[in-house]
Amino acid sequence: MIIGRYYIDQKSVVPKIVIGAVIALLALVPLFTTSMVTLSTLISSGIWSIAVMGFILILRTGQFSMGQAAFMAIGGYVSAILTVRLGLPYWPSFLAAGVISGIIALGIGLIVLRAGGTSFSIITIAFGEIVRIVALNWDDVTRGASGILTKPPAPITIGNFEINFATNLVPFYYFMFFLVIASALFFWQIDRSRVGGTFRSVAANPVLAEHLGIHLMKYRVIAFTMAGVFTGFAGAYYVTFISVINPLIFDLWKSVQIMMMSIVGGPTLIVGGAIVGSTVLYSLGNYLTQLPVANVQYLVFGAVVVLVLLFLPKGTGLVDLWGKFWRKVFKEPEEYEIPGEFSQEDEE
Amino acid sequence: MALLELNDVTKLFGKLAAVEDIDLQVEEGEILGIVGPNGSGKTTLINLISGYYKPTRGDIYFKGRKISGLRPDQIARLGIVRTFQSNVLFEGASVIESMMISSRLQYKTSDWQAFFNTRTYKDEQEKVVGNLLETLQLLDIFNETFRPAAALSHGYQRMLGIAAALAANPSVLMLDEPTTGMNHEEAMFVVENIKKINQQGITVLLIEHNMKVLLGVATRVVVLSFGNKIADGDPYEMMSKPEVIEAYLGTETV
Amino acid sequence: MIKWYKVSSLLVVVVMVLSLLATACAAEQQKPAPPQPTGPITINVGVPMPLSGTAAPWGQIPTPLREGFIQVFNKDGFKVGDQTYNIKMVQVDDENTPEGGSAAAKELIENDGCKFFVGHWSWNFSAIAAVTNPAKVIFLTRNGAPDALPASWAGGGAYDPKTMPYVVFGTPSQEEFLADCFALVDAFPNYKKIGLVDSSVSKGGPGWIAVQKALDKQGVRWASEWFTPGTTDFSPMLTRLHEEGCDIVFVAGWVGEYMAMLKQRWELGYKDMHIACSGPFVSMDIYQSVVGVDAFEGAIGSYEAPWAFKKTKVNPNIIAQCQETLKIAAQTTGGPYDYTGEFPWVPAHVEILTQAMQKAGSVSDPDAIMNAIRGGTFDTTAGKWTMSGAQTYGSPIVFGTPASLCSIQNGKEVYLSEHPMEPLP
Amino acid sequence: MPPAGIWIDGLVQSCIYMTMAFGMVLVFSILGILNWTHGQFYMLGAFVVYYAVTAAGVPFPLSLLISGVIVGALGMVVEKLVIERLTGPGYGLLAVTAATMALIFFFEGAAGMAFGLMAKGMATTLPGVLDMGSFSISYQKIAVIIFTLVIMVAMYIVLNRTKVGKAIRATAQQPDAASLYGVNVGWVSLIVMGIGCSLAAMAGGIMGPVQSVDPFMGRIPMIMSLLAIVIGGLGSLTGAIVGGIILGLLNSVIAYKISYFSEVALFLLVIVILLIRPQGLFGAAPK
Repeated sequence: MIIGRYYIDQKSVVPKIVIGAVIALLALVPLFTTSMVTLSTLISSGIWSIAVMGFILILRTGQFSMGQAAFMAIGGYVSAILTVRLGLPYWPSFLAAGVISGIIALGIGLIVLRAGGTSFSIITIAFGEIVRIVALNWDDVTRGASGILTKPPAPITIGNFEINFATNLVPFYYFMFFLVIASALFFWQIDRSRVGGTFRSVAANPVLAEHLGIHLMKYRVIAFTMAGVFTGFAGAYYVTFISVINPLIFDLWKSVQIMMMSIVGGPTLIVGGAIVGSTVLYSLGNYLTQLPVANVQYLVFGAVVVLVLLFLPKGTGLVDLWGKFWRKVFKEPEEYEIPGEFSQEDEE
Repeated sequence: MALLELNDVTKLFGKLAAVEDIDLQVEEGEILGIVGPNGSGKTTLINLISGYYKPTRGDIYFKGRKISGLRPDQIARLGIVRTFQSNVLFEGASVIESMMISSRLQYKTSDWQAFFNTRTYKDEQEKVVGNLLETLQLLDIFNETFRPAAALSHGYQRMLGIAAALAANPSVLMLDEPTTGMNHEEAMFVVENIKKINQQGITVLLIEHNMKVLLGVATRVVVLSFGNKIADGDPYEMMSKPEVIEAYLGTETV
Repeated sequence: MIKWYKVSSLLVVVVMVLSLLATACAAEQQKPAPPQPTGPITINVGVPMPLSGTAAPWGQIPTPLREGFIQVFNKDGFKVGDQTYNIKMVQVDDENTPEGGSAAAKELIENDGCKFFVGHWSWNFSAIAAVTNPAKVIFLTRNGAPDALPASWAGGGAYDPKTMPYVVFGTPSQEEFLADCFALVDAFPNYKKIGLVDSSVSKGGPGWIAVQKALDKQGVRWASEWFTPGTTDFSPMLTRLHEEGCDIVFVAGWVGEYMAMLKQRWELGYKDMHIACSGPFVSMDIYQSVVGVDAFEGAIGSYEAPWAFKKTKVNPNIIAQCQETLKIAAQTTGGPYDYTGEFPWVPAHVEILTQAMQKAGSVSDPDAIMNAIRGGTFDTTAGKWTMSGAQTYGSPIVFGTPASLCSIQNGKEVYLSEHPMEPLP
Repeated sequence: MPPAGIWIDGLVQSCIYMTMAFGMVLVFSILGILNWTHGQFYMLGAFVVYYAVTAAGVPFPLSLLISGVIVGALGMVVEKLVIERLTGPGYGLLAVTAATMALIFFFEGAAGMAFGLMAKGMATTLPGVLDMGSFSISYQKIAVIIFTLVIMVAMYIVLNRTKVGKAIRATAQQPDAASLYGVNVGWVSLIVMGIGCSLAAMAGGIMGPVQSVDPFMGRIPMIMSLLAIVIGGLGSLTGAIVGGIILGLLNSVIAYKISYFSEVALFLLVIVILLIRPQGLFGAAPK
């Protein structure tokens, strides 16, 4: 069930065959290239896209959180502390990172989601700053500014074949791939299910929704918590990938960056928008940083976001250009379309 | 015992009483009209029952259970659903999508089942969608099912508001001036639909400032003036009561 | 049923993507072949530096001097066996962040073929070390960032000599800070108390704990204060230090913060308070225009001009090179260029690296070069440096550069004092 | 009791936060949005003053006015080109919030490319320190305080005595009614954005000699004035002034008392205020 002005019938715009082809191609990337730079860019983009999906899910309930990077930090710290300082194996710590991040999101959400709108955004900014300051000063646990050098997952040996995260980026790539697909399935499913519809109704008309029996706080908190869990996973994996966590990594500007990625990709499609947005902005930023013109990446970053906001129809991002292209080329009807299940009802 | 009972309910905004010491019993199955000139506290009354406002004094009971102080969604869950005068649309949704949102209370399956799209959920969804389409048929807006709600005419939008409220499985339906801004024909269309709804066994609380609309439909009428209940009884008797005429004098044509 | 146009469009997309990938692969393979060994062979040396964002001045101001030095150095180049080699410096922006460092390191190693990183300054030591060590890239850095100290120290850094055998601490910032403190004491024997100031980021870090222990051991009277990075208002902190009786405030190498402190000390009227900085004065012009000429008088900073050292002997050839470098830098910037603080960085690192290559007799075997660096003595822009070998930090390397201070008299840097640097425990 | 130096320091900060917060709230009350780029207008204002004073030799007070006019005009351009097109029916808060945040990066990048990343100073403007015996105060800080008083009085006069001011206040209270009485709301938004941005620019300019001028100098005043607004109450002009004063003094006094932990204390204070009294100290209570 999907409600919202920007509804695009995913089945007609992004046919399964195209999705399958894109997934297959991305799965084959390490066969074409083992370039560290390319793989790193893709890995980072993928990890950020998970955080962006979480942001868009919160956006579905009409709130925007500017403290998402703090949940990445929490996830990162949990996994780093468990693996490095307590010596637990990687994968349980990774799961714990998501769970603890989710629990913290639940607690924070119950307290701060009472204040909606601008107040909520400002409180999340303050929350993010406090997480950073705590990480900086709680030396005994977080090791302060020194940070923690994270450990990659232990090598997995299957017969003669060894998957070694420490020496090769390809396993990192494939686990990122798995993580993004798992998160994408989750977010896609929650977004199109009844729950996603309820989120949108909470955003579209909270007063009416509440009078029709929808507990606003409950759904806002669900969205915030789910986003917290996956953002925690993303954070845990990100710090494993860049091999260190310290309080300087996840600051306010990273939260802003998550928001910008969602805008550029387009929050209409929770998965497509997040992946397109994070890939475009991250690769662009990475590329521009290497140009000899200092600071040009800030300028372009800001300009891209503003241009997308100004020149694409409201609420859409780059991912919607694909839909436009698809319809234009194949002259499929542009008007408001109905999800398949209801069209069938109509025919009966 | 009455289905819905208001005992000495008062709502103050600052020092101004929007509703003062109202006693009201709503019996099961009736169409109760609540009339009064603008500013007489009709909408405040609905807001109090639906939980949008908390009463300053007094209690509201539904089926013997105290509901004042509950949140709107809890009250809706108990079966008291209202419509709004102007706030009727989910932005961007089509008619059927609005109905799907509003049908949240018809489901027994949990959000988890919905998330995993289980068989039970699918069966239930099929049933619910059937019900929704029936509701749309009942209210004669079936032909608009797949249009964006914002593209509907004013009258149809109001009907959609009522249909959405019906989708929430109410036992008491509160309608807030469903005919404002309509011509006579459209108003009659709404009135006919209200009768149909009532025939389904749903108690209706109908707020109106136009007495004429109520005459054909209400089984009982309560008249409010400046936050006070000034009369209660048969609609046709009300027309002749001097205090009612006085309340309306110079403000509305009766 | 799949419509024909969907299939065809899919084919188009597939072909497009495949061709893109193919060109990308082809581009990778078409890397320029190594030049023939007729003339001097160029060795690429990577310098990851902050060139954008708030820390950019650290990377930008010294750039003319670095480039000038490489130009001077390449006149003769250096010989390993009969072959002459030249150095090419590749600067890449690391944004002073771990992600930026990681990306910059990958970029340098893969696209520029750098086997050596020098002059690294940023706060992303561990992120870069995690890339360089598996790739056996020799990485000359400083130990000033909080993560660049051994994990075994109290307060714990992220440096692990076992997993990071190719890291060389070419510029020991922590030791320099400590030696600067002693040099201050030498210069002002009648001081009351030194107020040590650093960002709260370093608070509780291994460097601070070690420095404070060493100060206590020498009986230096000190107090400490912390500020949040980005702070512009230091009046509360200066008042606190003043009330604690500090007459010397010593700031750990933060330029903007140091300038703010100089100015605000003046405004608060604490005329008897000296403000010193463990970093060099980046540019006289900037200091005078931000701080004001009056408030700048008497400011103390470190002084790295090799010809001014009184206790340290620097090879006269190298001094000549440095003076020439300064001239070239002044030409490229088109004005007076007075920043000498870069000399113990990229120039010194390049000296160490090339001399180690000569000793090892190889420019490509990282293990041989590392062996030569360990325990070796090198002639650098800041005197003869002996690498500490295995004694310090668990295994590799640390060495002493002179801690030399100057103070500002009539708007000019005047030599103040000097104290030999010793490794921390 | 903290010494006089701390109070003076706090007062100077209060002045800046107050001026910044006042502009932000003014914009908020008419446009209904927080202008997250406000700190970058502060930065641009400082650069205009810097170049006017050092390169063109314009007298300092005049250069403040020039920066107010130039950056105010830039603010109007931003309002017209970006903000106006992203507000209105159908747009949530997200679009305009994201746009103004993106402009932070845009302006910082542009300033870095145009003016360089090195800190610039103009300490030679109004040099000198006034020695008062037990404490001292620099002429630059005195200038900040006087400037703020002048600005606040000027704003009071503009808002209460002029036609424009009356239109602004009418629009702030009831935009619909104001448009009925012939006030052009679009025009008022433009004017208000201009005023807000020129206030920020002049605040940046007057702080130029006190601090250094660099492309990233706007971030902290922006966050601080945001906190001041939250303390004072979103949408309340009195709240912005009082919030600015409280925050500036508190910042200095807390920093004097507990050193660098003052940052945590401020953020906690803001969270507590938002949870206990979401409308801030002076904001109107929600319905």
